[in-house]
Amino acid sequence: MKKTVQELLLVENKQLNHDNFKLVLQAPTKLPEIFPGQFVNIEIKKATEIFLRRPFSVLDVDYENNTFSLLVKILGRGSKVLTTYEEGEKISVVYPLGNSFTLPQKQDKVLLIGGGSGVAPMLFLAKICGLPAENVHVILGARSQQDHVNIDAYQAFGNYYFTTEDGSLGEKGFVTHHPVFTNELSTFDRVYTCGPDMMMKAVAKEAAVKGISCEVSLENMMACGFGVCLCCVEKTKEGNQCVCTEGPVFNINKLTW
Amino acid sequence: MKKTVQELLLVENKQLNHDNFKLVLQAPTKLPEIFPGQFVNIEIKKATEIFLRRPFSVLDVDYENNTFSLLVKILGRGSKVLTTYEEGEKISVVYPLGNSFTLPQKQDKVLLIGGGSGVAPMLFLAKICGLPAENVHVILGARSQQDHVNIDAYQAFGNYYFTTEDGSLGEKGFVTHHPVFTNELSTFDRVYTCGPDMMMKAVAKEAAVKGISCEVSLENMMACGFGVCLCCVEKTKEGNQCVCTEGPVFNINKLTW
Amino acid sequence: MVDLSVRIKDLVFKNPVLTASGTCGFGEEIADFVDLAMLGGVVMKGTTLKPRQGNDYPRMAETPSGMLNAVGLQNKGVDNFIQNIYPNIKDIDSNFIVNVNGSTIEEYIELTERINELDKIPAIELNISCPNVKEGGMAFGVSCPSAEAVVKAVRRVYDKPLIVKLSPNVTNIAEIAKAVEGQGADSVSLVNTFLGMAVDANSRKPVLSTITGGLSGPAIKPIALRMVWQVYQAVQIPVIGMGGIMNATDAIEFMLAGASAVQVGTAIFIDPTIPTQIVEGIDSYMEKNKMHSMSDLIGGLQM
Amino acid sequence: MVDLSVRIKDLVFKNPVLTASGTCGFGEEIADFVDLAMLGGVVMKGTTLKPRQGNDYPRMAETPSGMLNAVGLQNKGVDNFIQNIYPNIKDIDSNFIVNVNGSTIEEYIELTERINELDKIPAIELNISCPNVKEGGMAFGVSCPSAEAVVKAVRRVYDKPLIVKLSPNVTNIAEIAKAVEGQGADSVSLVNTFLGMAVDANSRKPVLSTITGGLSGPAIKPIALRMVWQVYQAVQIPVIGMGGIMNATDAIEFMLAGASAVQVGTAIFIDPTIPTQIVEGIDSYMEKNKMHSMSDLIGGLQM
Ligand SMILES: Cc1cc2nc3c(=O)[nH]c(=O)nc-3n(C[C@H](O)[C@H](O)[C@H](O)COP(=O)(O)OP(=O)(O)OC[C@H]3O[C@@H](n4cnc5c(N)ncnc54)[C@H](O)[C@@H]3O)c2cc1C
Ligand SMILES: Cc1cc2nc3c(=O)[nH]c(=O)nc-3n(C[C@H](O)[C@H](O)[C@H](O)COP(=O)(O)OP(=O)(O)OC[C@H]3O[C@@H](n4cnc5c(N)ncnc54)[C@H](O)[C@@H]3O)c2cc1C
Ligand SMILES: Cc1cc2nc3c(=O)[nH]c(=O)nc-3n(C[C@H](O)[C@H](O)[C@H](O)COP(=O)(O)O)c2cc1C
Ligand SMILES: Cc1cc2nc3c(=O)[nH]c(=O)nc-3n(C[C@H](O)[C@H](O)[C@H](O)COP(=O)(O)O)c2cc1C
Ligand code: FES
Ligand code: FES
Repeated sequence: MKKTVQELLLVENKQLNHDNFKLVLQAPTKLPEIFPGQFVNIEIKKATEIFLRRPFSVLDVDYENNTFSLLVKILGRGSKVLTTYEEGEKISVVYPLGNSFTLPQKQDKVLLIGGGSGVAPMLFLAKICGLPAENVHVILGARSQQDHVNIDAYQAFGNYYFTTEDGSLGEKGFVTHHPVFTNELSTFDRVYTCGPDMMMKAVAKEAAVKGISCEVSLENMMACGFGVCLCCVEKTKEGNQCVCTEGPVFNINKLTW
Repeated sequence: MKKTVQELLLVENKQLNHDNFKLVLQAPTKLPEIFPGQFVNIEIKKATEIFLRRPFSVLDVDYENNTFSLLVKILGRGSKVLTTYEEGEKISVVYPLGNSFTLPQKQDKVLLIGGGSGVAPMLFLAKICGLPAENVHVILGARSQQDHVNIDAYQAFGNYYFTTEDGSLGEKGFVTHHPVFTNELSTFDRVYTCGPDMMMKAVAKEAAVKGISCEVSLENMMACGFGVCLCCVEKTKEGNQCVCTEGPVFNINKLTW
Repeated sequence: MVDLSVRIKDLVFKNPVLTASGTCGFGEEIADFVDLAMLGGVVMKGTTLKPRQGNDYPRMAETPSGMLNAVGLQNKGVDNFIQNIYPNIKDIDSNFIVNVNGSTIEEYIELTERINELDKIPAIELNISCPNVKEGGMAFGVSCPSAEAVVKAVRRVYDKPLIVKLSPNVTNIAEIAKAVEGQGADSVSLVNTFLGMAVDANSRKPVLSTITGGLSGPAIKPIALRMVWQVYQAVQIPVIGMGGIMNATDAIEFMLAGASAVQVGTAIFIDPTIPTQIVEGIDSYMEKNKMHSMSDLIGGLQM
Repeated sequence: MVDLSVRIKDLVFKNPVLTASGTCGFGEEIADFVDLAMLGGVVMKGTTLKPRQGNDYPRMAETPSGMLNAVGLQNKGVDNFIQNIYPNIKDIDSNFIVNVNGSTIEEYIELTERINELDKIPAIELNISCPNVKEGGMAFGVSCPSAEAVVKAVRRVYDKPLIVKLSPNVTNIAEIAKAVEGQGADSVSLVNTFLGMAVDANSRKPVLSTITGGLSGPAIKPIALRMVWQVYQAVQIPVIGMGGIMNATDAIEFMLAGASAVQVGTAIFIDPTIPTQIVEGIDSYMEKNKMHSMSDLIGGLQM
């Protein structure tokens, strides 16, 4: 998968809830294959204060139309300005970047756990992991109902469970409080997770205890996104490794968590 | 005239020719009186590289609607991005700034000479100088026909003459080659000019020779626009003076040209 | 409302936000936009004994997130200040501080003595860091012995709070700060502008008439912040921080790094209401973080 | 097509555009984006004798028009370089330059000797200006005696072109340049990063694990340009300019100010095709301005 920097066309910008947007970008050439966990690095020109690109995971790919989509959550100034871009505008993107989740084996039963902006790679993975929907279980956590994004398009690819900190949707509490997690964890062959560090660490800890293979996707701060600046490192058992090239997906065995 | 910094509403953005736009801005409060020669200083947020505000002369004022207009010529990055703002957007403006042209006396016959982006204050002056149209003569210079802006709305306020360097509209040559200038200069009581330095200097020289009162509007590079940075100075017979507060309009007697 | 007051020696500033010299005229120029009495202080345009015309135009170049200036201390001299400006500002309820400049030590002394006579000027800022003059200025501020010599001489004739403004164009700013503290400075303010340059590739000429100029604005903030932090650790006297402060968050960063007060400079060109907005922003930050006095904030960086 | 070649001693660069150390890995990492043979040279990631893990995360902070880094020379050491990297790059038709780092003079010497054995490494860049390591690095580069000592020692064991990379965190960079020229440096490259700092007002903590880091990017361009101009006037050897170069115009500004070649650093993070775009941009500028060789451009500033 050769990395490129290209001007992509914004073909859709759709607000999903109060702070999440779905952006669809179209390439002028044939898209390379893109896998769940991979990300793209976006230049945000329409703002005075933004200097570096901003990384976002791929949410879905449509090879026929040469488009892929992103789920952008407004966090600071960059993500905010990005969501004000209009359909028809061009955006410079470096892609595809990073490694991807290890796809499950046939017959595996997998648990996907997403929180916050970590939802995107989980949905993508659910969709293309190649397992029958009954083997794919997805827990999505958020602060409250309004923070959840609509996952209708992904319903067919798994069983979805929700948690909210205020109990306004699904179970009250964190993802690790959901019965599927607390009671059924040992029934899964693999666990995948992406979201806030605290959440991923809690998930990883339980998975490690139960000896279940677990992959996490890290969101370390990045300058380049393609392995030259060495700014995005995570301490691993083999020393500092770049999250943008050795990751963003790491098996928890490798981490010093 | 108290200066303020305010968020104004862009109510119109109209392309006049290939590189000139008319922008109309609306204030949330009653507009102060604004005179020809005065300018406003505009913040351009939607661009990575712009740090300082950009000054533009007022083209016209509509006190009923609390709007004023600007003629923006694309010169560099700032002016370019400014012309991409859309109606309905807010723009931070510091205004009104600078002094203004000395209004003519009743019965005066005046010659107004504008070139490039210097057209704006000339049109504004023609409109509100209070003289009958037959006493107001305006020479507008540009490189070629396509660089001229449509002055229909101002036709009623004076007699318009055009020069182009390639002869595609009006007289061929510079404004100082126009017969009204070469033959009739001595018939005017006052000359006003705004445009490229070279042009203004040529006009000023002739006016001085003929002993006709002549005011020029300078466009020195500015940082603040309201007299605190001392960056915009012009050498005058009384020493360095700020163009943003002592100007932009200067009587040529005062200058060391 | 939190108590935002800070002190330098016995001089009280109602809040820690001052305007920086050369960016707010003598205060009057921004009075249309802000109530000057809302500010902790106003450091006025650099003043010299004799009037100065400053450098030739062009004096300014925009740079990425900043600007270069080469004003060169244009001002009408101290006599004009005393006759025409002082009367207008003396009764405004803020601290109007004179930024004192000289080409020689004698000039610094003489100017300081003149300012000393003015009751309502509670402090001076000794500028030994102007990069835009041929004589004096930064030349004094880039070595310990010369910085010490000026401060020593001025200290002898001035009893009110003496703030010394430092140049960032040095290898070790903490050393210079310690040197001037040793000569009795009551405070150091930093940073003045960084010596920089702009070139016009089209004309193949320097943009500024003086070739080099002083860089200010957000571009320099990370370096200025580092210097404030270093100086804060090196001296006992209060540090006044500046360099690229555009909003309350920037100001708070400087104060966490050790600044007792901040000055706002170039930001005023973008929006002259920024200094007062910063006062409000610090106030709400303090409330939000349940801080009661400025000592909770100053140097509050947690390692 | 204009002749864009420049020389340092007898080493020819096909064009004056190099990538800066620490911003392009070992070249391979950007090979997806650019044909490395299109570049005048590639200055590879800072290398040390022994592998180094570098500093803890976080190592990066975005700043206005720039960034701070505190990588701290993470690299796998010279053995790894020789075994695993050198074979991949040695036949690429460009100049691959090793950026040499040490904590002691002995380490600099030993590392240089190892690199000296590699036929296809035509030059080294001696880094005496890294602000992100506890020992060595910038400490060598901020005083004339220590800079002289390293250069003298390395010069003794190295006959190929020796480029010395200078720190901008000094009062007088021209003096340091002259000092290293006096010890036989064949070229100086400048600037390395400015020591800066970022604070998180919410957490009240420094953003970087190391508190301070090195500032790079367009923010520093005006200061870097001034330094290149000062050094160009002070030395006879070719100057390599860098600091915030984002496009051909920036590069041309540095060359007008006296740089014989330029390095592109942080810009690569924004768009790794910028270095080759700059080569093209310089070419068209030369054609447009009817310049025939680089000597028309280098130091071509008109006063
Ligand atoms: C590999 C990867 C994949 C990502 N995928 C997605 C995605 O699919 N959808 C999505 O919405 N976001 C995603 N993110 C996060 C996204 O990059 C950040 O939200 C974005 O960069 C914030 O930019 P900003 O300008 O809005 O925030 P800023 O104004 O720059 O920052 C706001 C606050 O957030 C912190 N912050 C900014 N970026 C990061 C980061 N990367 N890690 C931790 N803290 C940060 C800052 O320190 C600051 O406190 C991903 C990040 C990475 C590294
Ligand atoms: C009092 C005043 C009134 C003005 N009125 C108008 C007006 O009514 N309409 C209009 O279109 N323009 C007007 N201008 C000029 C306008 O401010 C500039 O065109 C604008 O600032 C250019 O910004 P930019 O970012 O597009 O150009 P930049 O990218 O900043 O610059 C492009 C090139 O133009 C040069 N340049 C930029 N600004 C100026 C300047 N002020 N003087 C000389 N050279 C400059 C730069 O050095 C550079 O070479 C006025 C300027 C002043 C000072
Ligand atoms: C146009 C201009 C003029 C200045 N004049 C002076 C001066 O007269 N005396 C002085 O001590 N500092 C002067 N400075 C420096 C500022 O006071 C301040 O130290 C510097 O700009 C950094 O702060 P900032 O980034 O907030 O502007 C001037 C700065 C600018 C931009
Ligand atoms: C992330 C990063 C790592 C760097 N590592 C090195 C290094 O190992 N050796 C070195 O000499 N300079 C290093 N530098 C400095 C650059 O080579 C260059 O001198 C500096 O960034 C200024 O140029 P720029 O503004 O174009 O980036 C590094 C810079 C950055 C941003
Ligand atoms: S972000 Fe630059 S190496 Fe990972
Ligand atoms: S632009 Fe600042 S004084 Fe005129």
